[in-house]
Formats: sequence, C-alpha cells, structure tokens
Amino acid sequence: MYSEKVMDHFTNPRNMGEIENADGVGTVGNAKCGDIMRIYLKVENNVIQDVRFKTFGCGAAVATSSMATELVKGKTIQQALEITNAAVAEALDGLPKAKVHCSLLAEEALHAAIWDYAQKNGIVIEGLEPPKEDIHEEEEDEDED
Amino acid sequence: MYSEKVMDHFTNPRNMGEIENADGVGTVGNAKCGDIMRIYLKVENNVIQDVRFKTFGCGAAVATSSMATELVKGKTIQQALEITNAAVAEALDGLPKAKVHCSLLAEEALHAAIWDYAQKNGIVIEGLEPPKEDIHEEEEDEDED
Amino acid sequence: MKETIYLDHAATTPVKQEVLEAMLPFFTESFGNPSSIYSFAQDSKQALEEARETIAKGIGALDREIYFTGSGTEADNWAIKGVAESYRSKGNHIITSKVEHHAVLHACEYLEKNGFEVTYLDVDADGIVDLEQLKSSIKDTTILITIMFANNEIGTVQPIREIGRIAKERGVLFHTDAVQAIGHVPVDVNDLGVDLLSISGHKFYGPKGVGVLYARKTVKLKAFIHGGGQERGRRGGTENVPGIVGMAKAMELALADMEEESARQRELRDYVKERILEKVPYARLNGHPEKRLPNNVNISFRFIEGESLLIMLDMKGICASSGSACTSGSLDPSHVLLAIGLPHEIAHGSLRISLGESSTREDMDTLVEALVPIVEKLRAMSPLYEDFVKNNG
Amino acid sequence: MKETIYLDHAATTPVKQEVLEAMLPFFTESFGNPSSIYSFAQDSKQALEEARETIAKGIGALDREIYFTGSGTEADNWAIKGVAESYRSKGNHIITSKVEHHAVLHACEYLEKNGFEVTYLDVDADGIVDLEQLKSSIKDTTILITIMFANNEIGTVQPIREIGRIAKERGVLFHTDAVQAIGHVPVDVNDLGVDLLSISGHKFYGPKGVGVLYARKTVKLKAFIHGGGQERGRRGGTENVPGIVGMAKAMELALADMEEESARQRELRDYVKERILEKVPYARLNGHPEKRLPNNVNISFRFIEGESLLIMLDMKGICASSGSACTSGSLDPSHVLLAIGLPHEIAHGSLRISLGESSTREDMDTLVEALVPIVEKLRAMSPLYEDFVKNNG
Ligand SMILES: Cc1ncc(COP(=O)(O)O)c(C=O)c1O
Ligand SMILES: Cc1ncc(COP(=O)(O)O)c(C=O)c1O
Repeated sequence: MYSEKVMDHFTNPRNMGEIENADGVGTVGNAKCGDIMRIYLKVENNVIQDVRFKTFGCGAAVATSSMATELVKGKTIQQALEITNAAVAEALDGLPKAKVHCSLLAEEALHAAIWDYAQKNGIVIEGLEPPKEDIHEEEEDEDED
Repeated sequence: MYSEKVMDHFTNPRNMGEIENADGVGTVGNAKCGDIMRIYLKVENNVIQDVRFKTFGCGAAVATSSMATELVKGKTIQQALEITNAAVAEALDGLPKAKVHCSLLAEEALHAAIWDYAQKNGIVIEGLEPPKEDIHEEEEDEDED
Repeated sequence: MKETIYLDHAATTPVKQEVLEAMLPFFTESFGNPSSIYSFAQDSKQALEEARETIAKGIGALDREIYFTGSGTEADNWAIKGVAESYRSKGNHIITSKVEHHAVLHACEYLEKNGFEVTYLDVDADGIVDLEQLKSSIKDTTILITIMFANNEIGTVQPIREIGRIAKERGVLFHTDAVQAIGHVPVDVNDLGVDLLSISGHKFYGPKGVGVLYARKTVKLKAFIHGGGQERGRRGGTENVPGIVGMAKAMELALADMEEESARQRELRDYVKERILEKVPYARLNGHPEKRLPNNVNISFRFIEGESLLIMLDMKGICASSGSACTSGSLDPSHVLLAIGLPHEIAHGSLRISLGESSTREDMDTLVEALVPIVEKLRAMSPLYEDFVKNNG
Repeated sequence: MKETIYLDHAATTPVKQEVLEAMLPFFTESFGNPSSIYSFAQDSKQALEEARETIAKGIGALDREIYFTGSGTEADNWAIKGVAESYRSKGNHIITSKVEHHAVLHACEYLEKNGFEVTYLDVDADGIVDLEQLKSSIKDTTILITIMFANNEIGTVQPIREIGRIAKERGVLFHTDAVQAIGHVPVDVNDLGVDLLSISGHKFYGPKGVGVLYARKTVKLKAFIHGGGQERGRRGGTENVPGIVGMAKAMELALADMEEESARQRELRDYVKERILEKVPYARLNGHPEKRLPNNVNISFRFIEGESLLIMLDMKGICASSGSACTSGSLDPSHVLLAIGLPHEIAHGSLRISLGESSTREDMDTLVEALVPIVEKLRAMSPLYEDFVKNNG
C-alpha cells in the first residue's frame, strides 16, 4: 500500500518530538477525521534552525509530517512556505490516493507553525493565511464519474 | 430423475404400436404442451383384449402410456375406468412432481379411447365424459406459498 | 460404464486444470480479505487487481470499467435495473429482443411491472434482430438497448457493431449479454460500441458463481447490491478472490488460442450438422447458418419430443440439451424457437449440442451413430409421425 | 520472514483443507449444470441438494427455505429489498439498528430514497439495541425488523429471541444478519423466531463468494436476481456448486465442534483482553463484556490512531483490524463505535482482533508483547497524549 519511503518515515520518523519554548507552534486537523499534526519551530535570523512534530494519525500522516520537517530544516521561512503538499508526497515516492489529504495536512501544519511564529514576532508574511479550522472541509473522495 | 420403472417402461415400452380396425381410439394432449398420447383398444365382450399406444412426449409420457396399457389389458371397461392417474404413477414407483401431468394424460387417453368405443357401439357409460380439448388447462405448476 | 461425451458446453464447462491451479492458493494460503491493510492480504488484493487487468484487456476496456459479480445473471440484472434506475429521469423505455436469456427477459419484465415500457424486438427466421424495427422503436424516452451478443440456444450472433452504431447515433446506452460469446468470438467494447457487457466465468472453463459487468466509465452506474466499499463502492461483498482469479485465468487461456480453437470447433460443428441433416429426414438447422457461434448446433427433428431424445442420448453417454419445455418442467417450449417461427411441436423436438475443447471428430461420429436409431425409434412411437405417414404415404 | 499470526477471522477465514477437498471434484470432474437432465449432471444436482439439507439442518430450517446466494451481502440485500417489495402494500416502514453492517444499512438507505421510512434504533454503551425503543417504534406500517445477530466490529450479540418474540407478537417479519454468528453460537430459526436470516460462507472456513438467505416458507419472497428457474424460480443463475458444497461442508465442520471450540476461543479471548487491559493504560474494551462473540476482542487505546497501530502490528507479522476510518480511506471512524458513544478520537484508536481455530495462547502472548511497545511508541508521537500529560501531569 505504502511506498518504502513512507514506511521508512513512518517507522523511523525524523524530528519527532517537542521543542521547549518553540518560536512557533502549529496544530491542525481534528480528531474526528483521525489525524492531528503539530509542528514546532525554532527560528533564528529567519532560518528554521530546528523543527519537530507530533502526529496522531495514520501511517501516511506520520510519514508526511516526518518528511515535511526534513524538507524545511535549515530553510528560510520563505523557502519553507514554498514547499507544497505535492512536494512532500513526491519526496515520499507518492501516496495512495486516499491519503493525499495527509500531505495537505503536513503543509497546513507547517503554515500554522509559521503563522504562529509570525504572530508572536509581529511579522507580516505576504500570502500566509491563518490556519483553517478543519482542512478536510473541501475534500470529497467519491470517484463518481 | 426418473425411477427405474419409469426408465424401464420408457426404454422398453409395452404395447407400443397401432391396432388396425381398433374398436376405440383416443388421442389427447396437444403439441403445444409437448405431449400427445393415442390409445387403441380391441374390445370383446366388454373386455379389453388388446391395447396399444403411441406417444409424442417426454420420458414420463411414454412410460405412463406404457404402464397404463399394461394395467388395463384384459380388464373390463368398468375396471379400466377405475384406474386413476395416481395408480399409474404408483405402478411406476412415482413420478417427479413436474411430470404428474403425464399420468393424467394417460388416464385421459384411455378414457378417450373408451369414449370412442362407447360412441361407436351406442353404449352409454355412466360418469364417462367426452374427452377434453386440452387436459393441461387446469394445471399451474408454480410453487408460490 | 461407458465414457461420457459432453456436448453441452453452452450449459457449463469444466474448470481447466491450469485454472484450478491458479485458484488454489487463494483458498487456503493467500486467503486474506483484499480490503485488509496488512501485508498478508496484499497477495489477494494484487491478484484481484491483476485479474481485473486481464479481463479489461480481454475486452478492450479500462481496469476501472470492470466490476466483478456473482454470476452472469447478476451482471445482466445489474446492467438493466441499474441503468433503469440511474436514467429514469431521462426516460422509461427499454428495447430488448424476444430471444434474450431469461436473465435479461425477466429483469425487463420486472421493470415493466415497475413503470417501465419494454419493446421486445422480433427476430427473423435465423434469429437475427430486425434492425429497422430497432431504429423505429427508439424514442425520446429510450434509455437502454439490451441485445445479446450470441444466443445460448440457437447460437445466432447478432449484428452487435451495427446495433452499437445505432445506439450511439441515437444517444442510447447499449448493453449486451456476452455470456455465450466470450472465448468464442472477438469482443472489443470500443470497436463494437458497447456501453455495458455481461460475462459469466463458467462458460469458458472458469468457475461457476462469478461474473463480470463491464460498464463504460461514462455510464452512471448505481450499486445494485449495496454494502461495503468493494468494487469502487458499486458492488458490496467480500470479493470472491479464487473465483475471480480463476475466471481471469480462464479468459486468458481462452483468448490465447481462440482463433485456432474456434476454427477447429467450427469445422466440427459444420461436419456434425451436415452428417445429421444427411442421415435424418425431416430435420432442420435452427439459427443462422453462418452467423453463429463456432460451437453451436441446434437441430429440430419433426414428430419427436426433445426430452425423450435427450434421455436416450444420455443412455448412450451423450450429454446434450433441448429447447423442449419438458426438460424444464414447464409446458411451453423455448421462447427462442418460437420467436424464430417454429410451430410448437417442432420446437419441442429440438436438440442443442455445444462443442468444447475436448470435442473430437469421433465424438461427432458417435453422436450421429447414436442419434439415427434413436430418432427412428421415437418416430415409430409417435402419433404425429403416424398421422404424417398416413397423410403423405 | 517471520510467521504470520492471523487474528482477523471476522474479516475472512481460510478454507479448511477438508472443505477444499469436498469442493474439488465439482470443478473439474462433476462439473455438470445441476439443471441439466442427463445423468452426468446428477452428481452436481445431488450435491447441491445435500448441501441445502446440511445447511437447513444446521439452522433448524426446511430444505425449501434455503436459498443460495453469491454472498452475505446479497442475502442481506435480498431479504430487505425483497420484503420491502413484497409487502409494500402492507406498509413502508422498516426498523433496523445503528450498528448494522453496511450491507444492511446501505440497503435500508437505498429504500429510504425510494419511499420507505427507516427507523435506526439506538444501542446502549455495550452495543445492545434498545428493546423498549424497538417496541415503541413498531407501527401499523412496519413490515420488517432487521437486526444483526452479532456485531462484526465489537462482537456484541443481540437479544435475538426477544426481538423475535416482539416481532411475532406485532405481526412483523424479522430478518437477522447472522453472518458473524454462524459457527460460533447456536442458531435455530424456529427457536429464535427468525423469519429471514443471512449467512456468508467465508466467515466459517468456507469459500468466499457464496452465501445463504433463509426465508421462512410463509414469507412471500420475490426474486431479487431474476433469471432462470434455479432456487425454485427465486434466484436466477447457474448454481455455484463447488462453492455451495464447500459452504455446507464448512458449516457441518463448524457445528460439529462448536461448543468445544467456542469455549476454547472464549477463554483465549478473555485471557488476551485481560492481559491487554492490564498492561496498557488508557485502554477500554468495546462491546458487551459477556454477550459477545467468543472470538471477538475490540479495544480502544486513547491518544493513538488505529491504522498506525495496525501497520506496526503488521510489521510484527500480526494481522488485525481497526474501526478507524483511515483504514478505509474515508474520514469518519466506525459507525458502530460512534453508536456506542465513543468520541471520535477514541473511536479512531480501536483495535479488533478476532480469533480462529488456529489461534493459540502463544499468539495471544505474542500479540500483547508486540502491542505494549507499539502503543507506547505511538503515544510518544501523539499530540493528544502530549496535551493529556500536560493537563493531567
Ligand atoms: C455482519 C456482516 N454482515 C454481512 C457481511 C457481508 O458478507 P460478505 O462480505 O460475504 O458479502 C459481513 C462481512 O463482511 C458481516 O460481517
Ligand atoms: C446468454 C446467457 N446469459 C446469461 C446466462 C446466465 O449466466 P449464469 O448462469 O452464470 O448466471 C447464461 C447461462 O446460463 C447465458 O447463456
């Protein structure tokens, strides 16, 4: 079902954990849908020095969180914001169709953490929107054609 | 499907054939339903001296004709009229449910031949009715319960 | 005991050894439910999807257009009732023919009781549907044409491509019951313009109890059997993995040597038909002489009844079939034989033999040898023959 | 590769060797169509009728009350839609429960779209339907009560006899989906007052793709799949003889040692349940503690999600199941777990293990040993656990 990369990131998640006194924390998703992601950021000079995550969710949710943190580590905030859910999925050698929403969740969690960082530091980042309440709203998965 | 007796009478039908100048001939059934039986009688002093049949129909139709002729041979007309379709079926060790109508046909063919004999000789036999046009009319086989 | 000569392949076929072998692991070893997520169930899931691919390829369809069912009958019911339900807002008229299998006819009759209007097209003396009547029957409310690919009794193959063209021109969906055609004649849904198509595994050396409904991706297909999310949410029920794998294997094998094998059977078919018509008077071939399944011979013998004939052949070890009502316990003979214009008594006296991969020329000779005296014997018993001889002698 | 510990018998079971052996002759040798009249087909016909007898006897029914289907799902659909159609003139109200299998729920929802009214009974925290609500829901227009025998997720066994009594008193037909019950608990249709009952072969070591609908002879049962005259004209389609023979054999074997084997599994069930609840904090048993299938354990682990749990168990060679939506690609967790009142996040973290004849005490120990560190690992990753610890620590 999952690619080897997904399984690797699921079983050996990178950057799993918390950051005490993080510069930014974002939590997205909800328990109703079965996945919640939280991302912690340590930012210095606009660069993501450290990043950690915690995830309640399926294998893909864990793996996308792990991959997303890998992709943004050491990047500037602007670079981090350019990383799309598609990039996360691609870096994992793809996701099953039903699991694409997990990669979206990872993107949203990252944005939420950056938003928090920006809020706390009075920075305005163009194009960055406040985290949505429930990122699943827009999706409907039935393949009626 | 069929009892051994039915198979025996089907493969070695007794009294199959015609009687020239028969004293009574009866033909019943119709091609629509897939069976037609004809019985020939030779009657002397109210006794059935000889009896023959021809049948277009299924295995059960042939066997019941054969058995019916066996049962009436040497009997008086009155005795012959007492032989019911159930008796024919029983003598054959039973018939599949869907084939019971064949035994009815044999009874009817016999009655038709006796009717013909009676007509030709100006005899009135109490209770004997003229042959029906189609003996299948009254039956309906669906087992809706 | 004498050997059995099985000449009833249109009724059912044995499962081929290779097919059975392909099925076996999925009963006892790789028995996982394809919907399960653990790796143990991946074998079943993969086998299921490979089977889907094989079957899709076999009829020129996409994988996602293949839906597994529990029989050819279910596929027919689903196609017809499913389209009826989905397209009811567009219209309530369905066109079929008088020679369809009961799976189609009875599904149509059911719909008639539920507010649908059904036109039953006539067929000509060879069993071919009347295309002019088809064209003139289509109206604004027509939502479906369902015409079988090849007839199970008389073997006549319908002009499917022409029907497909007419259906497309008029914007009407076209379903064909291809249960008897698969493995005998080429079937390509796009080439033929078919929108829905039914298949049954046990007619081409696959297992019983498994079938396929092909539905073009543009067809709005509602579920007929509601349940779990199997078959893309359109047919609930744990998938019959061994059965599906067997059916796919059987189709693969059947298609691999179809051209050759069909040619071989066609030759045997024509040989036995000629021999019978030559040796037995008052006999006629039913169905189209050329546009027919390579394995089907259907002959009516006047003055005799089919069941007696079958029993006597059975006693010689020959398995065949008949359109006589007596074989089914009902009273009316085959609706197909009546539709091609046979009078009742001739319809009752029909014999269908359907050849298979095991059939040989010797089998044909054995059949003819057995048949001739049986027909004679039954005619000698027949009051119809007696009358005929008296009137014509 | 490590050995697989299969603990998902509620999803499907392997076909037993004896069952497969009973089936084999009907694929390649005695492959005749049971409807054919020649003696070669008598083996199939006889096997079919013997299977019918075995199954009838197994549930205390008459032979003629047994109808073979292509799955448990088909049986459920037939029972519900069939009764709906036949009794529509009497009324349009159906009563079911919130914890039924999708085969029942989706059939009911289909009927709702077609003019029927359906009441979905609540269940209590253990998953038992509310009998008072049942009684008060019955009205003049109620034609059917359909309540499952035993739940496939949480194992709760419903008070079938009481429901049967209520149905009888009120003159309403009673259908029960006994797919999970057969072979585990005694089922006698007369004793229980059941009018219709569904069975699926692959849940008790029989083959996939074959099921049974029992319908009491007084029930007006219309065909659902229209076609040939099979199953007394009520279910068209060439009979799946090997499948049916296998299912009957499997039932025979399952019933033969049911008492013993159920007791054995019940003990294992309670053992493993105790051990898990003892070793893993923040865990709860779902379903009724006693009124449950002997082979079902369903436990929710707070703060973690089911699919991750299953994948990690799978990596240890353990096959299990979950009520988490993530296993099915949908977003809502099991309707059953929600119906017993679990909040979403707890429902997502459930694990179902279902034991079978191959299950041993070592398997239970292996499971527990594997489970403890997995739950710990997943909790360490969980933001929900983090919050919980912070708020309660
Ligand atoms: C309670 C219940 N009903 C119905 C079914 C459907 O059975 P099948 O998948 O054989 O159609 C299942 C199993 O999937 C079940 O557990
Ligand atoms: C033309 C045709 N359609 C449908 C069917 C039904 O197939 P099944 O018996 O597998 O349901 C058959 C065979 O019985 C058939 O010959």
